[in-house]
Amino acid sequence: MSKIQRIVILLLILLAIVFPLISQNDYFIHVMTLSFIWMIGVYGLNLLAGYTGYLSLAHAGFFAIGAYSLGLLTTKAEMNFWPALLLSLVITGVIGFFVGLISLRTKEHFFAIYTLCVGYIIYLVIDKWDSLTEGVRGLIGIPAPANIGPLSFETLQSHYYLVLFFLLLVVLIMYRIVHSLSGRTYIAIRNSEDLAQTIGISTMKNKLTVFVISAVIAGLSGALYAAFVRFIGPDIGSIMIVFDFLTYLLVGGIGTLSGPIVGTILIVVLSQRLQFLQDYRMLVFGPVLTLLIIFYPRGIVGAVASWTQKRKTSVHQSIMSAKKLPEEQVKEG
Amino acid sequence: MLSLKNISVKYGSFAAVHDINIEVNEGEIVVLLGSNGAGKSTTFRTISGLNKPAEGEILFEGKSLNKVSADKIVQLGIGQCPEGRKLFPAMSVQENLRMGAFVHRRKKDEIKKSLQHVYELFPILHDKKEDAAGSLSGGQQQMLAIGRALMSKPKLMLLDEPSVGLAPLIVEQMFEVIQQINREGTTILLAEQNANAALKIADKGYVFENGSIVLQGTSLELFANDEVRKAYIGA
Amino acid sequence: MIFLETKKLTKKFGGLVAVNNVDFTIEQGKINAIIGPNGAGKSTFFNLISGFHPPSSGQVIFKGKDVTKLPSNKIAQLGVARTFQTTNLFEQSSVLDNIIVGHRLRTKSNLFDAIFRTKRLKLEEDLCREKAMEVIEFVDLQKVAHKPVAGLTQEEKKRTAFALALATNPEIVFLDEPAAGVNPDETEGLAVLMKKMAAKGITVCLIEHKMQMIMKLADKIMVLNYGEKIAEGKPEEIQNNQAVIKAYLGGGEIA
Amino acid sequence: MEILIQQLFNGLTIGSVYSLVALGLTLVYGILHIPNFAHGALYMMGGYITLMMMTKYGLHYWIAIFVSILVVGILGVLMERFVFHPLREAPPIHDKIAAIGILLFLEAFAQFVWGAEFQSMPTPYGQVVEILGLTFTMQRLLIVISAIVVMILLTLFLKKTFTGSTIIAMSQNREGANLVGINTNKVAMLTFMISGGLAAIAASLSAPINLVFPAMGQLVILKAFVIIILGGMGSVPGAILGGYILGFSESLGATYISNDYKDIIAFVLLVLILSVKPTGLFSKGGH
Amino acid sequence: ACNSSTNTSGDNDQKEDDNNSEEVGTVNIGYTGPLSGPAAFYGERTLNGVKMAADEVNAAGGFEVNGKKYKLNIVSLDDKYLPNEAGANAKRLVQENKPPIIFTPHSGGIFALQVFNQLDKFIIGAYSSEPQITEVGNKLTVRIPPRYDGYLQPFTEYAMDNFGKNVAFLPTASQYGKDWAANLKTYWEKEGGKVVYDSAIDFTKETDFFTILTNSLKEKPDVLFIGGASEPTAKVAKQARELGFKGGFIVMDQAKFDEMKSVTGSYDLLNGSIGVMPLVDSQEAAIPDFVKRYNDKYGENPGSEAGLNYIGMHVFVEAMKAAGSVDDVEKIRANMQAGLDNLADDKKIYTIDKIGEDGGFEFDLSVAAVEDGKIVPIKVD
Ligand SMILES: Nc1ncnc2c1ncn2[C@@H]1O[C@H](COP(=O)(O)OP(=O)(O)OP(=O)(O)O)[C@@H](O)[C@H]1O
Ligand SMILES: Nc1ncnc2c1ncn2[C@@H]1O[C@H](COP(=O)(O)OP(=O)(O)OP(=O)(O)O)[C@@H](O)[C@H]1O
Ligand SMILES: CC(C)C[C@H](N)C(=O)O
Ligand SMILES: [Mg+2]
Ligand SMILES: [Mg+2]
Repeated sequence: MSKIQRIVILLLILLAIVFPLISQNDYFIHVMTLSFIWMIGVYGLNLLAGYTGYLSLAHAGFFAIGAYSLGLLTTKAEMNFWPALLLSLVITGVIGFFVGLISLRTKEHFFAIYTLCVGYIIYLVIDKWDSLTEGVRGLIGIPAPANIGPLSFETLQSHYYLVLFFLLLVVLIMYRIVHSLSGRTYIAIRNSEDLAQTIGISTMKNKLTVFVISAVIAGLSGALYAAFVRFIGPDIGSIMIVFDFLTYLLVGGIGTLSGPIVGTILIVVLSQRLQFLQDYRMLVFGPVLTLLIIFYPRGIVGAVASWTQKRKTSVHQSIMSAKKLPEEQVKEG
Repeated sequence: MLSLKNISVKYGSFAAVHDINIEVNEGEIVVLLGSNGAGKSTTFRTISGLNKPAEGEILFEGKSLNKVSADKIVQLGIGQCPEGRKLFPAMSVQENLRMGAFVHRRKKDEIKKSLQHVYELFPILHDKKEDAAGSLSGGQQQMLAIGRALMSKPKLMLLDEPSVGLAPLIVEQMFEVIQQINREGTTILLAEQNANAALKIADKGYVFENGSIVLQGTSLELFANDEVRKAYIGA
Repeated sequence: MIFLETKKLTKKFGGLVAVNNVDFTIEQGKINAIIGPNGAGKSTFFNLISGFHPPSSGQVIFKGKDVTKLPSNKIAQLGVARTFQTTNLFEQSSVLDNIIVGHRLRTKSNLFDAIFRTKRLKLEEDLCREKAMEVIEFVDLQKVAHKPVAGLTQEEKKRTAFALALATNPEIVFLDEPAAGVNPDETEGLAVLMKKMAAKGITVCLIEHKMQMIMKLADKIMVLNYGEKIAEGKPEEIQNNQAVIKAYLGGGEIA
Repeated sequence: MEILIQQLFNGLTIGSVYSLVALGLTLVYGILHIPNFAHGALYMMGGYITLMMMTKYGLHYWIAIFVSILVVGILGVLMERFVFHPLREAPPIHDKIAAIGILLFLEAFAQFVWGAEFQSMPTPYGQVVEILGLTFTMQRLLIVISAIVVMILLTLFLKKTFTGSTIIAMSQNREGANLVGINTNKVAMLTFMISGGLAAIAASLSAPINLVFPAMGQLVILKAFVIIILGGMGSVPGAILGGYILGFSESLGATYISNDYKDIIAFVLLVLILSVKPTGLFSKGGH
Repeated sequence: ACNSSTNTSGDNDQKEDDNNSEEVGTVNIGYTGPLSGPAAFYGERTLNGVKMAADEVNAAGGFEVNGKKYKLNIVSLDDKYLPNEAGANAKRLVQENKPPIIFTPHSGGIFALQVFNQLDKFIIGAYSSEPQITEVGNKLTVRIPPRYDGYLQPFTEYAMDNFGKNVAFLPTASQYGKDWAANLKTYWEKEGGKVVYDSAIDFTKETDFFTILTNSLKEKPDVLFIGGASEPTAKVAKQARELGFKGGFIVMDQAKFDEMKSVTGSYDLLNGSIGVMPLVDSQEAAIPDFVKRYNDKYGENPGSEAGLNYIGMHVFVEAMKAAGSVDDVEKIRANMQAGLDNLADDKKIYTIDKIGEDGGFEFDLSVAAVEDGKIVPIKVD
């Protein structure tokens, strides 16, 4: 990571920290908090789809499982928020493990559709299992995160910082994973699973690890969502959520570390700005989205990178460029 | 018949082929020699319209090909057996060959004849005509690729390294086949590593080095040329 | 001493018997070649040994250990490396990045190490990088080490494939037509490289159609035809073996 | 028993609709490898156009359908030209999100032009028929029959005509197809034309038994994706069979298992099948 | 259509302003609901009601609160029916428009708003019959639609007397539908009836209703309990008839006979149905003129989504007058009863006598049945 990058990153973090103090606009803070929550989920998806090459459409499901686990544990089991949060992540992880175990035997389109179905099943189960999940009524009265000593999370601002903390944590973890031998391993798997296998990499083990991690992160984002909005309905498990994630990821730049942040901010702000169009905002939003995809296939980050980054190849770049790979998959697939 | 005039081809900013001139006359066998990455395939791709020249003009029977799309070029009578074969892996050998005759799809019985012809040239294809092309061995696929190109009955046939991965016996046959095709009236443009065999059957040749033509002449001249002997004949 | 051995190795694809009861032994540190007509079953034979396809019957024994049932990654860890007939690499990554991963199988660090940046991870990362550099030097690709593989020439790709195989610290490498589509003087270069490997104590086993090269290079040759072993022996024996000439070499001088 | 027959017929009706939608999808998805999530929107447009032709311009049902097939077919071609063609080198996930963009647009467009409310499509075939305890309307019979006819025609087209096999060839190697003289752009457009036409047919046939509204595509699109994977991508017989399997599993599932959980059945079914056969029922060798 | 109408009213604001100086203040009223996506039609109808009321108030030169004249400005945002979007929208409205009241027509959104509406000081104009929204004890929530339990007795009675004691349940799978069904079930069985088939239809997933109808009809019910959005509900009724069902329908109050008619073509198909009196046919004196005005504005007949939000908006205005404040939300809430009492007769398209402790309007229900092709009012005692 170059000096400039370091500085930019530090500045961004600083900005994020002072933002509530300077803006004083609850609406902005509210929207930002939500965006941070989405970003976390998108990072989860990015590790799997972007770096390992497995496009999961089940992540709305894991998002929902995280949210509902937390919701149920805090409301029905009246657990304290923090252990509940931990437990929700465990639950998501376990379910993720079993889903991954079977689904990872399929590849490419089949994997995508397979996970599409798993996600939809999760959604339907939440929707139908009234006795547990309250069905379409949804879960009401999810408490705000319990105080830690003097720290209280009742106010919007404090909540903002809580979510920001988790976001930064996730980014750090992602950065370290990607820039490690494990990261290289995943990228190798994305680039050519057969070859990875023949140079002695146990692809299944690695894929499964990634799948679980990425599911847990999606679950974390779901849990934070539940604690923030305080009410959850089955819709949060609907396929549209995962499409939102993918949109953020793709517009930002899939398989890049900054993509999730850039994409999410851009799209969320855009759709908020288009509110004045009322019923017809999709009339504008839809085409804009499509055009972004066509003209920035590597996402904003990818575009920026290919302008500026004529510098020496680094893991980072190999990540960006290797991203083109799935196209081979299609040709064969 | 075919002439490339000051052709340059770029991949992005990088010029894979730079300002080359090639003349192919009716009935000839012309060979392009050159180490890997010299630009032979790129030249072929450009003639077939898969890449478009950045500069220069390609004339086929007096008609410019610069603006003509790949499929039209096949109809005009230029067939190619490409590098990497580009077969239809899930289709059977026979279907692959039929596809090769796409431009003649109306003429059912002609297709039958050409099929027979190809099967005579490569009996192994006949034995495997129901198998999926993807399941063939490397060499078998190479034969299929050539067969498929033949099916379009081209006036000019581009062969990109047809002998790659073929057993010596087959290589010999291959060059005989090429001569035979040529005798039957097809003009041949051939890219080869195997300069020795290629020059034996060729009328003239061009030598590529990273993107430009550094040497050209009749096969005999080239055969006599020391660099050529050293680099491509390894004798 | 017998290093790797196949016993009655057989592979059927539907009706077709691609490899048929092949017994073959490889001695350590030697260069072994497999030749035969197209479709003889050479590549399939490789795929069986490297665990890429499961055999229909028969055994593969490596250093006295039966490895027939092992998946390809386990076999690789035992020290068996291979390259593919159609060069198969991580096209978009740079040569260096391609090869660094090659040594992954010799490292232990896991996600935990990654997230907490443990000492072990640092050590192993350096290890992999050094290894990569070492093999890149060995195959002499320093010039293009940072180029993406997509932009390389055939020969450079072949060398990269070698390097990747070598990065796994193999005791034996299987090379499928390493010199296909490579012109004579470059072929020479590759031959030299293979000698270098053997000299380093790495057993080499290759498939080739380029007889000139094989005859100069190989200590021992096996000939397959229709999946069956029709001859085995020293180059000169093979060269004069009628069956082989009839099935494969043919009359004309060797190209 | 009577129930069983009735439910089999109901399953056949839904199955026919599913199959028709899935066919259009499997063509572009299996053959051009484009996961066209906007296919549901094409279906929706098909419904509205037919409806408009009938109510606004007073065309006869069949003529209206014909117009709709053309319009939606062309809409499909436009999509290919302006969205998917530029993306042909990009990985499928790009197509997917681009398609989502189109979907959002078309739904908003429909709401803009025709309003958000439910509309019902009249049909000349409303009359109720009863034979041996089996009750249905002519419209339903029509759905079943037309579906079968369309499928047969399509299959013949793909299997027996050269143009048909070019579509398949192109799916396996675009450049190779180009080198034997196939105009791959034409083929791509043709494929989308057919796909759109099929969506229009499906919508026009099924609309009279349900309603026309901007989100109507979402009722079928997910299931359609399930079907084409179930049947093996790009496999026409697979899509047809998958459609009927789904239709029956829903109607019988609702009858003999649980109406509330019948939606899950389809998806569980797929998960099970893929668990044992990771490349779908009809997948041929390398997909 | 909607937008243009607000603009026109905006114009005559101008005129007003000219002749009586800039005494006129503006009260922003928030709205967040589904204006795009599958539920858009529902969102639009609710918004239309609010807007129409506001335009009337403005056209009349605004309303006077202790000496100062005010006009209404409706700020509406789309939330795609999603709670989190509703929450964001509300935050935005509070931040940018400081509205004393925010209307929202779905329980999810209401719950999301209830998290902070007492802190941020705004009243939720809650258009949802979900009981919970008033049971969580939020002091600033006003439930506009009537509770449905009042319908149980008349509906049951009518259906049992005319058709029989066996009922099959196929309402919409929404929470509203399920709660309705649960209550009806208890009541129906208390009256000695039997529920022979109990399921629900998810109109967002169902392509065809023959399957479920076949299954329910094989239980030989005398009555079908159906409901949900009017048009799909009508389809269910139609297909039930196609399958030879001769009995009666209990139509959940969400569906309206007049809207159903647009699908079935005529009322004949619905003979023997009991449901709520369609707004257009209801007896209230104010109705005919209201229906006319609404038609002029939106080119369709008003349903209760429009009607109830319309009256709701007017009551809020009266409440503000009575409270003598346009921003003290507690005061406004406290004066809702006064607001109801002072409501002008030409606005009384429903009779609402009082607002309950819990903040819910209490209506006298008007029930109707379809008998030989005509709507006939049914007395509720
Ligand atoms: N798609 C591509 N993108 C970028 N560069 C390319 C591409 N294809 C080929 N090149 C480069 O263009 C140059 C010429 O390639 P070409 O394949 O024409 O050489 P060739 O003579 O056919 O070599 P070979 O004998 O290996 O087939 C090489 O340096 C190659 O790396
Ligand atoms: N996956 C497969 N499915 C079916 N048949 C196969 C498969 N792979 C190979 N074959 C058949 O097995 C036989 C041997 O193939 P193989 O690739 O081993 O030949 P080879 O000796 O490598 O030939 P070449 O020198 O041309 O590469 C061929 O006839 C081929 O058609
Ligand atoms: C259709 C999609 C669900 C799957 C598609 N193959 C993709 O990877 O994008
Ligand atoms: Mg080449
Ligand atoms: Mg081989």
